[in-house]
This record gives sequence, C-alpha cells and structure tokens, in this order.
Amino acid sequence: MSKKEEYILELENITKIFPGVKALDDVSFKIKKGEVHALVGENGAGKSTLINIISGVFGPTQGSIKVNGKEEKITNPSKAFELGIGVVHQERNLIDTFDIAENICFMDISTGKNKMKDKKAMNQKAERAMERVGLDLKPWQGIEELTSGKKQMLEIARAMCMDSKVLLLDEPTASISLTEADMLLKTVKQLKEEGVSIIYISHKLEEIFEIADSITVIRDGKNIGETLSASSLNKDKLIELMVGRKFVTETYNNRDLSKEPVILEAKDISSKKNPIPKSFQLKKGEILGWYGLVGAGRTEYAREIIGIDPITNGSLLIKGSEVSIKSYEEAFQRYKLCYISENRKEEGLFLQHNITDNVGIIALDQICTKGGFISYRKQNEITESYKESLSIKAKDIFVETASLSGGNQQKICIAKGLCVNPEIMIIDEPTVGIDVNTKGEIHKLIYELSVQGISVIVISSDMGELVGIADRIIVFRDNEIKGELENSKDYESMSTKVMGSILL
Amino acid sequence: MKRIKQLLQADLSSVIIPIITIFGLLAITSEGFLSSYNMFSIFQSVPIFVIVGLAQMIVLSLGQMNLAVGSIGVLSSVVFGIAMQNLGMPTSVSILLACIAGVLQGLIQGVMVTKSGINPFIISLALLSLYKGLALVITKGQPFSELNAGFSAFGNLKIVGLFPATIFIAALVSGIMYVLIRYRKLGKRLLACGANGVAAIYSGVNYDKTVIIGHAISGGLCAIAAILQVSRFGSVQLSIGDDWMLTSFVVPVLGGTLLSGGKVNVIGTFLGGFLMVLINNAIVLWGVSSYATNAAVGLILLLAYEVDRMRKKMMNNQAKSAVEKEA
Amino acid sequence: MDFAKIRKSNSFSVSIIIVFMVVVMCFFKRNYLSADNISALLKVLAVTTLVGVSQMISIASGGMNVSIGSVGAMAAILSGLLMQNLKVPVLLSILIGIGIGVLCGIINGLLIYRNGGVGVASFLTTLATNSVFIGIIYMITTGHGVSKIPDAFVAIGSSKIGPVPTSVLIVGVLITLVYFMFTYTSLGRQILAFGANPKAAELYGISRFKTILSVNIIASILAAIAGMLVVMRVGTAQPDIGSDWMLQSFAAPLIGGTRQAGGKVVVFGVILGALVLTIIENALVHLGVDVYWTELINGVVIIVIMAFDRLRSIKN
Amino acid sequence: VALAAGMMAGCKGGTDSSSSSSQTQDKTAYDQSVWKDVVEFGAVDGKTDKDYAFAGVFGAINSYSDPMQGAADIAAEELGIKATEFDAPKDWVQNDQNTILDGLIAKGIKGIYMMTSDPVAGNEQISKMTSSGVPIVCVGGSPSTPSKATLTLATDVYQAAYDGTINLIKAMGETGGVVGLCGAVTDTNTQSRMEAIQKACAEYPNVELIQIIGDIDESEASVTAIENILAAKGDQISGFISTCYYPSVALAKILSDERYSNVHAIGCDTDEAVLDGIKSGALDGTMSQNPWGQAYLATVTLKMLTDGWTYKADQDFLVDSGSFYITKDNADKVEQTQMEATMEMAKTWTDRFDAPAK
Ligand SMILES: Nc1ncnc2c1ncn2[C@@H]1O[C@H](COP(=O)(O)OP(=O)(O)OP(=O)(O)O)[C@@H](O)[C@H]1O
Ligand SMILES: Nc1ncnc2c1ncn2[C@@H]1O[C@H](COP(=O)(O)OP(=O)(O)OP(=O)(O)O)[C@@H](O)[C@H]1O
Ligand SMILES: [Mg+2]
Ligand SMILES: [Mg+2]
Repeated sequence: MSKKEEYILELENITKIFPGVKALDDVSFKIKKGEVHALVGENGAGKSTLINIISGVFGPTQGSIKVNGKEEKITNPSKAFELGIGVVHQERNLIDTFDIAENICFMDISTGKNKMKDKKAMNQKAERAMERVGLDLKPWQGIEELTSGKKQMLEIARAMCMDSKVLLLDEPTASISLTEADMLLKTVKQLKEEGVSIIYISHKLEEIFEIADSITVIRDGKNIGETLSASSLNKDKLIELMVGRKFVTETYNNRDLSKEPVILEAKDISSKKNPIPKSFQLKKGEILGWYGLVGAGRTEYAREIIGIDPITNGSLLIKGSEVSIKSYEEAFQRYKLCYISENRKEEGLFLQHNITDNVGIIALDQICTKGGFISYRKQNEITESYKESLSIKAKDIFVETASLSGGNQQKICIAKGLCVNPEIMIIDEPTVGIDVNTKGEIHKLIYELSVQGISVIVISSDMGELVGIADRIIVFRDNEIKGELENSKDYESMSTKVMGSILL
Repeated sequence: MKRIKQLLQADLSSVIIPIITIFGLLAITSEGFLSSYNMFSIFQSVPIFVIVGLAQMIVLSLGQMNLAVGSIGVLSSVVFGIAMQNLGMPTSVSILLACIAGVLQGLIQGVMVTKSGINPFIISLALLSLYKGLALVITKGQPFSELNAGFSAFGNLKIVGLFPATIFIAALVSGIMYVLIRYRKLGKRLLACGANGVAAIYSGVNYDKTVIIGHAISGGLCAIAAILQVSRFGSVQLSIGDDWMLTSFVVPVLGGTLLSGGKVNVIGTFLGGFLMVLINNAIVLWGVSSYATNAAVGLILLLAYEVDRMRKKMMNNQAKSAVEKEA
Repeated sequence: MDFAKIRKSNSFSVSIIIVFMVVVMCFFKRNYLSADNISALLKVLAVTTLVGVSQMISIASGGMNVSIGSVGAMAAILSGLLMQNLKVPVLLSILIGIGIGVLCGIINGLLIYRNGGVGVASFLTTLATNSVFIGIIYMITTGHGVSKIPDAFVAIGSSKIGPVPTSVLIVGVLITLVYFMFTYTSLGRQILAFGANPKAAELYGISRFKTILSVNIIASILAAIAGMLVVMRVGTAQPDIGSDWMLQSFAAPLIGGTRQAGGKVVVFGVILGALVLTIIENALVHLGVDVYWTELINGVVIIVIMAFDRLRSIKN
Repeated sequence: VALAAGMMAGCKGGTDSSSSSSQTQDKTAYDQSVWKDVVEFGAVDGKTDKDYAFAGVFGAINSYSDPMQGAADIAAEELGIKATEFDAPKDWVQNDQNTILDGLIAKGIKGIYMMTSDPVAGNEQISKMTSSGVPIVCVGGSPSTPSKATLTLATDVYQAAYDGTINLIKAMGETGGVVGLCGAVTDTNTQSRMEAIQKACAEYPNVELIQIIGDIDESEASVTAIENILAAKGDQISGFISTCYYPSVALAKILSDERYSNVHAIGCDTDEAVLDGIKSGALDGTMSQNPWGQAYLATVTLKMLTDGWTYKADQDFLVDSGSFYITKDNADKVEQTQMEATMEMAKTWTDRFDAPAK
C-alpha cells in the first residue's frame, strides 16, 4: 500500500470567494481512514464553508478535492453521497411534514433508491438508526413538535444511516444536552472503530480533546500551520492558535444581592400546555441561571412569562405589583421585559434583511427622531457599535444576515436584545455556536448589564457557562423546578449539586 | 463606461433601463409618440396603475396577497356614487366616504386573515366575490353617471397642457407611501412581519395589528384608485377594477418588490406603473396586433427578470473580483 | 380504519358541509338528485377537479402556477385546429395535445428554475408565461373558436361507461395516479420534501432542477387534458378556455386541505373542494337566484364553509 | 411545429390586412360606387392623404367585428383613401381600449369608428378624442347619450333583444317557459337586454320567463349554466333566448341532442358555429345585426366629416343599421343580406348631412 492511498479525503488549496468576502483562502489538509479530524476556528472562520464544499453544496473557487486518492468534482450533494460522504449541516434541515422514519431514511427518497416506498422496512431502518444515537421515539411520529435537541439527534441519525465512509459533523452538539452529547460522542468513537473518517466541528473544546485524533485550525479562511495531532496540544494553546493571541478567561465575583428588591416574581404559574405550577424570584441586577437538560421546559416557562403562551393559573408580579401580560408586545413595550429566542432562524432574524435593519426593528424607539421619523444614521450608529463590541464578522452592516456564519447570526440576535435597554432580560441559550473568544465577550456584556441594574435570566444547558456568570441557578427537569442553588462559582461542586437536584 | 456600469447595478435599474430603452426607441421610431396628446394620454393612464400597484405592494410586503383589489375598488366607488348622486353630498365628503369604505373593507380582510385562522388566500378569494356581489346587489348593476361636473372634469384636467392632474395625486400618494414605508415605524413593522412573522413578534411587534393596518391601507389605496378611475370615466362603473388583479401584481414586481414579503420598492412601483403604460403604448404605436399585446407584456416581464438576474450576477462578480484584487 | 382520525380531518368537515348542502337543495328542489343533474354536476366536477389537482401539484412543491388555464387552452385549441384543418386522427390529436402540455411544462419549468425556483419565482414566471401563451392563442385564432371538432372527439365527453361519464372516469384514473405518486413513489415524496423545505431537500440530494421540471410537466399535462375535456364537453374549442380557472384551481385544493405553504397534500380532498365549488354554481341556477346576487352568495358560502371547518378543527 | 405554423398564420393575417393596397389614383371603384359625384374622391383641397387615415376599434376581440375591416376597406377603396386599420382589446375593458385609441391617435389616425368597451365609461374618452379634432362614429352599440360622437350606427340593443324574444315566442307557439342568457351584468347594454326579454315575455299571457342567467359570456360557464338549468327545470323550458356569443354557441351544441328537439332557441351573431347550429336545427334562428354596413357607412362618414360635411342637427344620434332574423332559409346569405340592406341605406346617406360650404 502506497502512502498516498492512506488518505481517504484530501483538500488541496481550496479557495472560496463569496461576493464581498474571501471565506476560504488556500486551505489544504488531509484525512486518514478511521480518524476523527477536528476543525476549529472562530465564528466566520470558514469551517461551514469548507463542509459545504466537501458535501457539494457549492463548488470551490479554486482548489481540488481528492477522494481515495482520486480527484473528484463534487458538483452537487448527491455526488457527495455517492462518494460516501455523509453530512450533518450546522443548521437544522428536516422536512417538517414528514414523519421521523421518512426524515431518517431521507436519502432513500432523495436518491429514489426504493422506487415504491416500503413503509415497514423504512420504519425498521429508522428504529435501528435511532437506537444507535439513543433516541427513543416512534418512527411514525411527526417531527413538528420535537424540541431542537431531538431534531438535532434525528439529523445525526439520518447521517448515520447513510453508511458513509466520511462523516462531516458541523457543530452537532451545539444545541443538545450533555447526556445526548455523551451518547453522540460514544457513537462517533464507535464509528471510528468501524473505519469511518469523521470531520468534527465544535466550539466545545473539551469534546475536541475527548475524541479528536488530529486538529486543523482555521483563522480568517486560512489554515494556521499544518494539521496537528490532538495529543500535542492543550486547550490554552489551541485557543491561542484560533484567536491569534493569548486568551484570558475572566472570572466574575460573587455579589451580595440580598438588599436588592425583587423585580420579577412568579407565583405558581402554569399554563394549559404545562400544568405543573412553578415559582421563582428575580432580583434587580441579578443574573439567574436556568439549567436543565434539553426539553426540561425552560423555554416554555419563559414563553409563559413573556405573554406568548397564556397563563392559566398563578400570578406574575413585576416590581411587586401583579400584572397580566397578554402579548409579548405588551411585555416588551410596557414592562421592558425582553426575550431572546434560542431559535435564531425562525424566531430571531429576518434573514433577507441586512444587519442594520435587523437591529433597527427592535430599537424603533431609540432610532426615531422626535417627529416619529426613523433616523437611519442613528440606526447605523447603534448597529456599528454592536458590530464592534460583539466582533461580528461581516463586510459591513449592510449585508444580508442570511449570508453570515451561524455564530455571527447568533451575535446579531444578542445585539438585538442588548440594544433595547430592558429592565429584565431572558436570554435563551445565548452562546450556542459561539466561539470561545466571543463567548467570553458575551458573558462580559451580560455581566455589565447586570451591574447596570438589569436583571438577566440566562437559560443554558452549559453548566460551565452558568457557573461562570450566574448568581443563582434554578434547575429544571420534566417541566418542574427541581431545585435552586446559590452559585459558589466552583464548577465541580456546583455540578454535583445540580446533578443531585436533577436526580431527585 | 464606469458610469453605465454603476447605473446597471442600481436597485432600480431593472425598471429604469427598460423605460429609457423603450422611451428612446419610441421617440425615434414613432413621430406621434412625443406629441402632447400622447404624452398626456400616457400620464393619464399611469396613476391608476401606480396606485393599484401600491395597494398590492403593501400587502405583498406582508408576504400576503390581496386578490380583492378590484372588488374593493368597485364597492368603494359605489359608496362614492351613492353619496354623490343619491345623497347629494359634496365631492369632498363623497371622496372621504369612499376612502372610509375602502379602508373598512381592507380592515375586514385584515381581521379575518389574522383572527379567523382561515387560509388567507381563500379569504381574499371569498371577499373578492363578496364585495363585488355586494356592489351588484346594491346597484342592480346600474352605473352612477350624474356626478359633480367639476369632479368629472378633474379626471381629465390638463396642467401645463401636458400633465393630467391625477398624476400629481399618484405622485403624492407614492410620496406618502415612500415616507411611510421608509421613515415610519409602521413601515418597518410591515416589512418585519412580511420577512418573518414569528421573529417580528419576538421583536416586540404586534403582528396582528400590523397585518390589519397593512390590509386597511391597501383597501384605502384601492378606493383612491377607484375614485381616480371614476373621475376619468366620469361615471361610477360596476366594471371598475375587473382588470386590476394582474396589473396589481405586475406593477410592483416590475418595480422590484419581492413577492415573498419583506422587501418593497415604492419608487420602483411608481416606475413599474409607468413602464407598463409605455409598453402598452409601444404595442399600439408599433402597430403590433393587439392580439399580441398579452404575449408582449409577458415577454417584457420575463425580460425584466432576466435584466434583474444579470444585474445581480454582475454585482456579485464585481464584488468577487474586488475581493481578489484586495488579496 | 381509525374513525377518530377521520373525524378530525379536514375532509370530514368539508364532507359534512357537502352533505348538508345537498340535503338542503333536495329539500327545496325535489328533482335535485335527478340523473340529469347529477350528470351535469359530474361533468363540471371532472374538469374542476383536474384543474385543482394540477394546481395542487404546484402547491405541493412550494410553488404556484397561474398559467394552468392558458396551457389548457393551448392544448385544446391546437389539437382542435389539427383535427379541423389537417384532419389529424382523434387519438393522435389527443396525444399531441398532451405533448403540448409537456412542452408548456418544460418552458415553465426551465424558466421557473432559471428565475430561482420556489414560491415567488413560480408565481411571477407563470404570470409572464400565461400572458405569452394567451397572446399566442389569440394570435393563432384571432379570437375565433375552432368549431368543427370531429364527433368522435366530442363523443368521449358525452359518452358513459356504465352509469359513469367517461370524463369522470378519466379524471378518476388520473387522480388515483397522482395519489399513488404522492404516496408511494420517490418522485412524489421528493416533490413534497422540496415543497416543505427546499433548502434541506437540496442539501440532501434532491435535485432542484429535476423536481421543478417534473412538477411543471405533470401539472401542465393535467392542465392540457383538462383543456381537452372542456372541448369534449363544450363541443368547440374556444380561445377563452381556462380563463376562469385560476381562482378555482387554488380554491379546490385549499378547501380540500392541501397545505398552502407546500409539502402536504390531500389528493382526494381536491374532489371535495371541487365539489363544493360545483355545487354552489349549480345550486344558484337551481334556486333561480337573481343574477345580481350570485357573486355575493358565492363569497358568503365559501367563507361559511371555511369558518365551519375552522371551528371544527379548533374543537378538536 | 404546429405552434410556429400557427404563429406565422396569425402574423400573416395581421400584416395582410394592414398593408393592403392604397392606390389612390385608381378611380374605377369610385366610378361604380354610389358615392360617385356625391362624395369627393380622395383628398380634398388643402388636405393630404394623411388626413384620411382612419381606423376601427371594437370593444373587444369578438366574432361580431369580423366583417368590419373588410367593409371599411371597400369603402376606403371606393373613396380613394388609405386602407384602414383595425384593432380591439382582448376583453371588454375600457382602460385597455383607451390605450389603443390614444395610441392610434398618437400614430396619426385622424378618424375612428368604434364600439366603446363600456357604453358609459367610454364616453369620456370619446370627448377627449373629439376635442383633439378626431371625429368619432360609433358602431355596434350606442354609447350612453349624450355623447360627443357624431352618430351611432347600430341596432338598438333593446330592440334586438326584444325582437329576438318575440321571434322565439312565436317559434314556441306563444306558450311555454323562456330562459334568457346574458353577458356581463355590469354592462348597461346587458341590463337593457334583460329588460327587453322581460318585457317581451310579459306581453304573452301563456309565456313565462323562468329565469335570466347572467355573467356567462364564457365558453365553459355558458355550457355549465345551460346544462344546469336544463337539469333543474328542463320540463318547464320551451325556449332559450341568448343575447351574447358564447351561450349561443353552447346552445347550438347542447340542443342538437335529440332529447331537446322540442326546445326552441334563438341565438345572436352569425359565427360559424351558430350558423351550423341553425342549419342542424338546434337553433331556430339568430339575431344578426349589420356589422358590415356599420363599418362601411362609418368609414364613408369619417371621410365626409373630414371633407367638411356636418351631421344635421335634426337627425337622430342613433341610426338603425338594420337587424335581420337569420333562419335556416337565409343562413347561407348572411353577408349578402347585410350588404343589400347597407346599399339601400347608402342611397340616402348623404341626406343626413349638410354638405361642405364651397
Ligand atoms: N452564501 C454566502 N454568501 C456570502 N457570504 C457567505 C456565505 N456563506 C458564508 N459566507 C461568509 O463566509 C465566511 C465564513 O462563514 P462560515 O459559515 O464558513 O463560518 P464558520 O466558520 O462556520 O463560523 P461559525 O462558527 O459561526 O459557524 C463568513 O464571513 C460568512 O459571512
Ligand atoms: N420528544 C418530545 N416529543 C414531544 N414533545 C416534547 C418532546 N420533548 C420535549 N417535548 C416538549 O417540549 C417541552 C420542553 O421544551 P422546551 O423547549 O421548553 O425545553 P427546554 O428546557 O427549553 O429545552 P431546549 O434546550 O430544547 O430548549 C416539554 O415539556 C414537552 O412538552
Ligand atoms: Mg459554521
Ligand atoms: Mg429551550
């Protein structure tokens, strides 16, 4: 066996130019059979673009791809699948009107492999695939009701059942819980045993060190140095390679909030969808963490509070007086209660609009002159300032948000929440898909907000994140509040406590 | 050369370039084209096209369609006719009542679309029949022709011997719509609801209210168009609006409005109306059989997409090569 | 069968309304269910259903097709002209008519694909091609109908197989084929997937080009057949065939429960939707409703039906 | 291929008619015509050929107007003026017609004979054109009065529908039920036709007007409506009166069925399909008007008006151009009938005008 044949996939001098940006600039690396190859880099570095090129979504401007030592033109996705390249893209790509089995066995449909649909065989195949990723769902179920975590697992199940030789996973664990992520990593390891090569993208560096054999770092569309073996690196060094400078994590000290007034109080709130009553208190200037596994009911609870799902029982007090919020508009305009959704594509952004218009719509009051006319100068100023402080990577503020990288889209959602000067803010999964560096920036921003007296609820499935910034953590499970803990800022002890309250 | 390139890239180029081309060709090939009679006639047709186009545009901006533009026009003009002819109201009051009627019809449509949960397309379809039917039942098909003479004269009034008075109304309405869409909160909210309704709600926009207002404005614009049409015809005609539906889509689309919602172009719509009228004029002046009118309009529409595609491609290429040069 | 599931479906509530309408009509008009009337109803129903199914396929793929009527007219006029002027045999003319459907479908499909593919693009493009097709038809015919259609051709429309009019049978077979396509073939599932989420579908190997092209070809074939059915029914091929198909083509599938945004179809629901439209038209004549009232009643009935359907689904 | 061939045919049809000979010097046609020595040949002093560019514009594409351009060109040849143009909007839409009219005038057309797409709304356009010096003669149907058009050459729509219904009732043996079939109910002409049908039926005690169905001037809608009414009230129906094109064609087809041999029907217009229906016995007859004569006389009138003739103030605005009841007997001689009647009118046509001052 010659040395060349060892590589199952070789990328040579890949360059990709989009109108206005050079997303990839002369990137090359090679992947051996049966290895887990991690791609890391900041938001907008070009990782997803690379995945798209390998999987045939679009072609490279320059450069070539070799599969099994043979140069291939991967002009469309089907071609990639034929070559044995399976993929889970960064964004969810399920067919809402299809049931689970059809979604999982989607490749059979799209390739027209089995001409007449054999429902039974398909169900069995789907069940096997779900078993592999630890999903316990019925194959004939619809998918519209599933939580984003479940949907993510479905996508992975779909990629698994493609029998691919190369599997591309673009941030597969961004929106799933720890247990699910563990399951996934286990599956990845098992696939590796079976000889499947995997390209793995994640901003969670712990995972990378857990499974990756080799690591390629991408910064501003270029690969930084050669591919490195995972064992030769540690976390700090990796971050330094990614960011281009030394990275310091800030720590936020515990504060004494006992004298602060309670600004938001929920007493036994429940809704039709979610009948278990729940209560909590939020103090002025406090950062309250809501921890829970995917599907624990945090998002739903938040929706009740902000008036989107009607409350059937219980009462909500803002600054001590009982309020009844009929719509989010009311919560937003009247009580300065602001919510940033975890679902940026559907609930956060106007993808066809440019960045500044996306920010402007939520800040109408700030950008209007006295006569009620919109000042685009003000709108652009505000947007520019957030582009700066959140280091949003875009040519300018007039590019369509659809063309931004996932992480940068998330940053715009955060900017939208920040620019309205709320009194209470609920941020749902603020750092999903955000690189380490910016994650720190966002934490800092949240902390600064709380210092200014704004109360923040951070919903997160990332224990480390909550331990880092929260003053208090509420733990959710199965639509119930299972416990409430003061944050000791010590990850080890906190996670044992939290796990304890979840298990109870 | 660079200038031309820049012009080709401007947002409005896909409507301005055809206008200039057709205008130039007509001026060269057809001696009657620049006559004051013809110019006046062209300008006289523009207002209805533009305002009906705007009425559709505002609903398109919400990502919906208003199939009932014509019917709203008829029923509003019937209200106008009743007010003026049967009740002897002064012109201004009659106009006001007609506009109120239009707004009301739009309002009903908006409320049904947002609150009933019935498929918006079907609602619009049903209201199309319902409004027209109501107009027929009220009038038994009879036109109103005893209108205020001054009002009828207005529709055919010449200013500076060239411009019909109505074109100024259209310009005014377009101006107001431009400001509304671009510089008022409402405009931003409309576009937000059209681009992504859920995200709009999460941005603190009252979705239902915005959609209802959008439909109401659309209804009001239909009424204005109907009144202008009445003043041109000198009578309230039950067939007013029968031919509006296609126009209402073609005009804003020629002008660069995105049918999926979220992006509109008021100036483009104005120019789109002008382009439509020019095309129609060219067909007659060039002696193309009117059997071919339809084919020509269709081809021009296809051509407009092609120009738009070319423009985008050119912009992309240029942006790409700019990146390459930088490197 | 699962009765609870049926009861919850949109088709169930539309069926209730249809039964209700028929009962009311029978109450007012003894002879409402006469053989004559049923056959009159069925003949119209056949065309309306076919037109609805044609549109449903476009809707399923996330698009819209406003050129159905002109494609139907194109097939009708051209096949009619061939039979009248060149004495082309009936069967061959029908095949050519279908071929014209294919051709129009290809033109539509290519242009839609070129202009971007889904919803917006398809509406705009077919708006334009519709104008072009109509223009061509009027240029060919100069507005005159083709009146000397061979009897053999017209006979297909008036003949019956057993008690069932042939046209109904043809439509029955076609709609069943469409049902099978959507339920059992990859193409059908691909169209639905593309309609529900074009981006995801494309990322996972469904060809945008092939899907759009096949959708438009199939839809146009159905439209062409519908156009020829009209000729069989009317006895002449008039250039105005299909001029009022646009609205009913949308109304029939949407009333029948097809998802407007694409991705979900209720194939046999189209029949119910078409039946609703046909019965309204028929009942207005039966009841001798004053000409000025017909439009109004039309609108009101459609709203009432949809409101009823809505109320039921809320209760469920 | 068929498509291309068809397109060619269509285009040829268009060019043929517009480029037909405009020999102004050949006087033979003039010498044989009734206009010899009454109306001057060719351009009169001070005017040029260009001042005699006339056009016809119908209310919509309709088989009614088929003979018009031919008739107008015969008149043009006889009088030594340019061949005429002819155009019509696709549908009965006044705005579209206005576009055509304005375009023609911009192009240099100096006189127009026309039928308004809408009788009321078209009037304002007529005023606009006449005030810019273009004489207008209306044909086919009258615009609402008062109108700025010089005169209208038409059959009174009310009268035609009335006569048609009377003919039907006579064919029915003055007893039985009648169904009326009409076009767009928003058209005032349709409204007077409906009144005429009602009035005619009311005059006969044994005749009952069962129903008038409107808004069905479309090929499919008309068939559906007729089938529906036959199914609903077939036993009461003895006759149909159709006042528009498509229902007439539909009647010709549906009533050819044996079962309906007892049902009488009168159509309108003289389209091939309708005439075939008469020959086959499905229809009793059709009410034909005189489009040939209308266009012929209108063109002559335009020439006269340009020459300086004026329409006498005491003459009626609406000039009856005749209407004919076409039955099996004269179905083959429709155009001939029209031409004969026209020539009869032509003999005294100039009497309606004041001659130009010499
Ligand atoms: N379709 C597109 N059109 C224009 N620019 C694009 C397009 N897709 C990506 N880009 C740009 O290419 C760059 C790289 O984006 P990419 O999505 O590959 O980043 P990423 O490394 O995956 O980041 P993240 O971690 O945030 O997902 C970004 O600047 C982005 O704005
Ligand atoms: N497999 C499932 N099928 C149907 N419904 C589910 C499923 N899993 C969760 N849900 C519903 O979703 C609710 C919780 O969803 P929610 O999005 O509020 O949770 P979350 O804690 O915010 O989790 P996530 O991290 O996914 O946002 C559950 O109460 C349940 O009703
Ligand atoms: Mg990415
Ligand atoms: Mg959540």
